[in-house]
Amino acid sequence: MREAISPAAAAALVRDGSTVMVGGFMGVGSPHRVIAALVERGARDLTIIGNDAARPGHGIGALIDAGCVSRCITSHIGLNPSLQKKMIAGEVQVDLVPQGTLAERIRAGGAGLGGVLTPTGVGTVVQDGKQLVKVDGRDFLLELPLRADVALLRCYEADYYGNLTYRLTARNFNPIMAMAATTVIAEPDEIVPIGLIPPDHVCTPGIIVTHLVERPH
Amino acid sequence: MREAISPAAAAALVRDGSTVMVGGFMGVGSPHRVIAALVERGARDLTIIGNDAARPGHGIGALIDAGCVSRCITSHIGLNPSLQKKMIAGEVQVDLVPQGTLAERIRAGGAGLGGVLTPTGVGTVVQDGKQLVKVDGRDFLLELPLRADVALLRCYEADYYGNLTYRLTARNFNPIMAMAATTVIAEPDEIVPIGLIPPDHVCTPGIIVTHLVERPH
Amino acid sequence: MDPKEIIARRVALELRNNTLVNLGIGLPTLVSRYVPAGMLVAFQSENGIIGFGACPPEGMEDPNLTDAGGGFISALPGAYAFDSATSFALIRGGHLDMTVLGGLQVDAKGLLANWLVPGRMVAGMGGAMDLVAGAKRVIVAMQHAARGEAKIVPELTLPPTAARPVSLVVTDLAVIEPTEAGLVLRERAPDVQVADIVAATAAPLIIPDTVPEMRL
Amino acid sequence: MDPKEIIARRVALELRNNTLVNLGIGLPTLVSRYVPAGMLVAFQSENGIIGFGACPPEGMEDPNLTDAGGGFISALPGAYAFDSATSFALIRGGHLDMTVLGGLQVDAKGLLANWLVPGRMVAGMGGAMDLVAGAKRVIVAMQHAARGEAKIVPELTLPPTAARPVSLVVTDLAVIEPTEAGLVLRERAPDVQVADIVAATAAPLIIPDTVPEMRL
Repeated sequence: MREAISPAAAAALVRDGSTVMVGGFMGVGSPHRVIAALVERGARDLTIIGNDAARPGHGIGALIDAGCVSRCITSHIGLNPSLQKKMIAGEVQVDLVPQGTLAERIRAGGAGLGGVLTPTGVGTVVQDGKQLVKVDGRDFLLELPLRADVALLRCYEADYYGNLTYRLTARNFNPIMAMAATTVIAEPDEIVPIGLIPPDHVCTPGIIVTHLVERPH
Repeated sequence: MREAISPAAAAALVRDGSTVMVGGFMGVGSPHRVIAALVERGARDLTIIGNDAARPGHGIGALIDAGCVSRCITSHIGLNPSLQKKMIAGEVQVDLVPQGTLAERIRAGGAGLGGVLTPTGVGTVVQDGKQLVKVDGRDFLLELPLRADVALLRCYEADYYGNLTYRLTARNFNPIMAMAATTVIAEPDEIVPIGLIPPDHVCTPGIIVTHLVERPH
Repeated sequence: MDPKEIIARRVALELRNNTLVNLGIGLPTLVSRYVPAGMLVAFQSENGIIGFGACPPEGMEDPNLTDAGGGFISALPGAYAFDSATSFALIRGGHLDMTVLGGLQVDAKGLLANWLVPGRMVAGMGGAMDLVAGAKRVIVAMQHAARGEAKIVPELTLPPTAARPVSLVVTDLAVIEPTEAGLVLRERAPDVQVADIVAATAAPLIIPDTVPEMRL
Repeated sequence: MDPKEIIARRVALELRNNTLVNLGIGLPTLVSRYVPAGMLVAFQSENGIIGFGACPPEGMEDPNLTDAGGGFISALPGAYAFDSATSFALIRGGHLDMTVLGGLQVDAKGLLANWLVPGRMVAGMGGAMDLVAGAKRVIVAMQHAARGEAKIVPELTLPPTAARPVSLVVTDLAVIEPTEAGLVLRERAPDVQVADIVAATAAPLIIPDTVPEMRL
C-alpha cells in the first residue's frame, strides 16, 4: 500500500546532484505539480533524462529556467531557446541522443540488459566513442543502459498499490522510466480504490512504484 | 481493413519449411484452431519458435505429434515426453534458450535491434559459441534477434483493422511475436467493430497484423 | 500552385493502401491533406499514437492527445496509443512503410542531412536518425533551394542524419531518385524545364530520355 | 513436521513486506501458504501475472488465467497482467526482490545446478537461468539429500544454472548461507544436530559457535 504524499514531499525525495528521469513529450505527460515543487524548493545540480526540453517555463523547461539543472540527456531542445543559450554559455551540459536510442537505453536500464545494438546513428556523430558491432554483415552501435536515482512520472489513474495507467500520448516515456530508477514517484490525475483497474489495463505495476503523489485538488 | 479468414485458409499461409512463431505458454494463449488446421493440412518441416512444447496433443505439442515440426526453439520441453523422445531419436532438433533471453531475442527481432546484452547464461552451456561483452566490468552475452516467416497469435478481442487485445496470462509471447514476423495471423476469441477498443487498451496495432481468423462459431 | 502544395501533393502520390506512415513536423505534415480518396493510411506520430486526426474544435482539445510538436490532435476510430519504446520499435523494426522528412541537404549518394547546422542553434535529432535508419522508404520533402543556395549537393557539408541513402527526394521543382549510379531525375514540376532543375542542383543528375511532368 | 513443510515454513520467514517474489514450480510454490499475517507480498508468475491467488472453485476457472505450470489460478484485487518480455524485464532488471527455486545441487561456492541431468530426459531451463541471474535474492528450497546422496557438494557435477552464487539454501535439515569464505551453517531444523547436517553434506561447512534451531 502506498500513502499519497504532497508534491512538496515528493520534491524533497529528489536530492541535489541526483539523476532524474522525467516523463513527458513536449511537457505532455510530465509531472507538472512535482516539477513546480522542485522549482519551489530550489533543487540544484540535477541531471535530467527526458525526451526533450519542452518550452521555457513548461515541464522540464521550468526546471532549466529555475537553475535546477546542470546536465540534460535528451533527444531534442529545439523548442527551448533558453536551454540553447545556457548550453552555449556552458551553464548546462547537453547530451543529445536519438529518440529511439534514448527509449531503448532507458528500457535496457530497467530490463537489466547490458546494452542493445541499434542501427541508428551509424555513420553519424552519434557513433563517436562507441563500439561498432557487426551482426550478419550489418553495422550496429552498442548503446549502453541508462538508469536514474529518481523517476518522476505522470499517469492517468493510480490505485493505492501504485498500479498505474496512462492516457493517450501522455504515456510516452513514463512506463519505461518507471522501470529504470531506484525511487519511482508517480503523479496521478486520479487515485482509485485497489481492484478498480482491470489487470489487463494496468501499465506499470505498483510494486515498482515507490511513491504516489496526492491527486490534484 | 482485414477480412476474417477460416483457420484452414490461415494454415494455407504457413508454407512447409518455414519458421513459425507460436504464441502461448503451456498452450494457454496458443491459437488452437489454426494449429488444428495445420495438423489437418499435414504441414511439414516447420521450425517452431515458442516458449515451451506444451503437452502431447495440446498446442505446439499437437504440431509435434503430427510430425509437422523438424526444429523447435524453446525454453522448456519438460512436460512433453513425446518431444523428448523425438529429440533423442533425432527426429526433431531442439534448441533450448532461457525464457527471458527468448523473449528479448524475439523483441529485438521485432524492434530492429542487432542484438541485446544479457547476464543470463553467463558461465553456463548457454554461453557456448557466443560473444562475451564486458560492460562496466560485468560480463554479458550478446544474444541475436529472432524473426519468423509467420507468427501465429491468439488474442482476446480484435477489430477489423486487426487491432488486438489479450487476456490475462494468455498474453505471454503473443505481443512480441506480433512484431517479429512477416506474416502475422491472429486468432481472436471475438471480433468487434472498429472503434470499440479504446486506443489505450489496444495491445498490438492492426497495421502489423496481416491476417485475422474468423471468430469461433 | 504554392511550392509547398506541389511538394505535398506529389509526396501524397507515394502513399499506398494499408501502410504505416510517419510525417515529420512542418512541410511533411501537409501530405496528410492529400491522401487519395478511399485509401487507408495509418499515420504514426512518434510521441505515441497511430490513427490520429486533425485538431478538434476549440474547447474539445485533450491535453493528453497531441502530436510530436505538442499540437492538439484527435483520435480516429481504431486508434492505438503506445509508449516511446514501442514507437521506435515500430520505426526501427521495419514496420514503418514510409517516412516523410524535411531536409537541409541531400548529396549525390542520396545521403541526408537534416538535423544540425554547425554554428547555429542546436535543436537535436529527435527521432530523425531512427526514422532514416529504420523506415522502409525515406522520402525527403523540401524546397529545391534555400535562399538561392542549392540543397542537392555533390557531397554533404552538414553532418549526415544516417549512413543510409534516402529513397526519394521531392521538391518544388523535381522528383529525384538516388540510385547506385547517382541521382536520377524522375519528374519535373508543372511548367518547369529540365534545364531549370539542372541549374538549381549542385550535384550531378542522371537525366533519362524522358522526364515527365508530375501528375498532381 | 513433513520435510517439505519445514522447508516452506522456513523460506516463508525470508519474505518481506511490499516485495516482489517469484516461486518456482513444485516445492517452492508451498511457500505462499505461509506468508506471515498482515504481510503484503506480490507474487509473480513468470508467464505473466503479479497478484494471483489460489485455484478458484470448480467451474469458475478461466482458461486464460493460469500459473507457469498451466494450473488454474485466480486474480487478487490490484493484479497486473503482462507479456513475457515485461515479465523478464522485471526479473532481470532488479525488480524481483526474491526468487525461490528447487535445486539438484549447490556447491561450496554457492553455485546452483537445477536444470539438467546429463543422460536423463532434457527438460530445458525455462526461466531458471534468468531468475538466478536477475533476482536480488535467490533462495534454494530443496531436500538436503536425494536417495541418500548429498546435494550440497564440494563442486558441481551437474551443469550450473548461472555463474552467480545463490543467497541462501533452505533444506529439511538446515539453513546454509554461501559466503566468500564458504558455506556457513546458519540454522538447524527442529531436533536435528549439527553432526547430522555435517554427515549429510558433502561440501565443507563453516560452523559458527552457535547454530540456532529454525524458528518455525
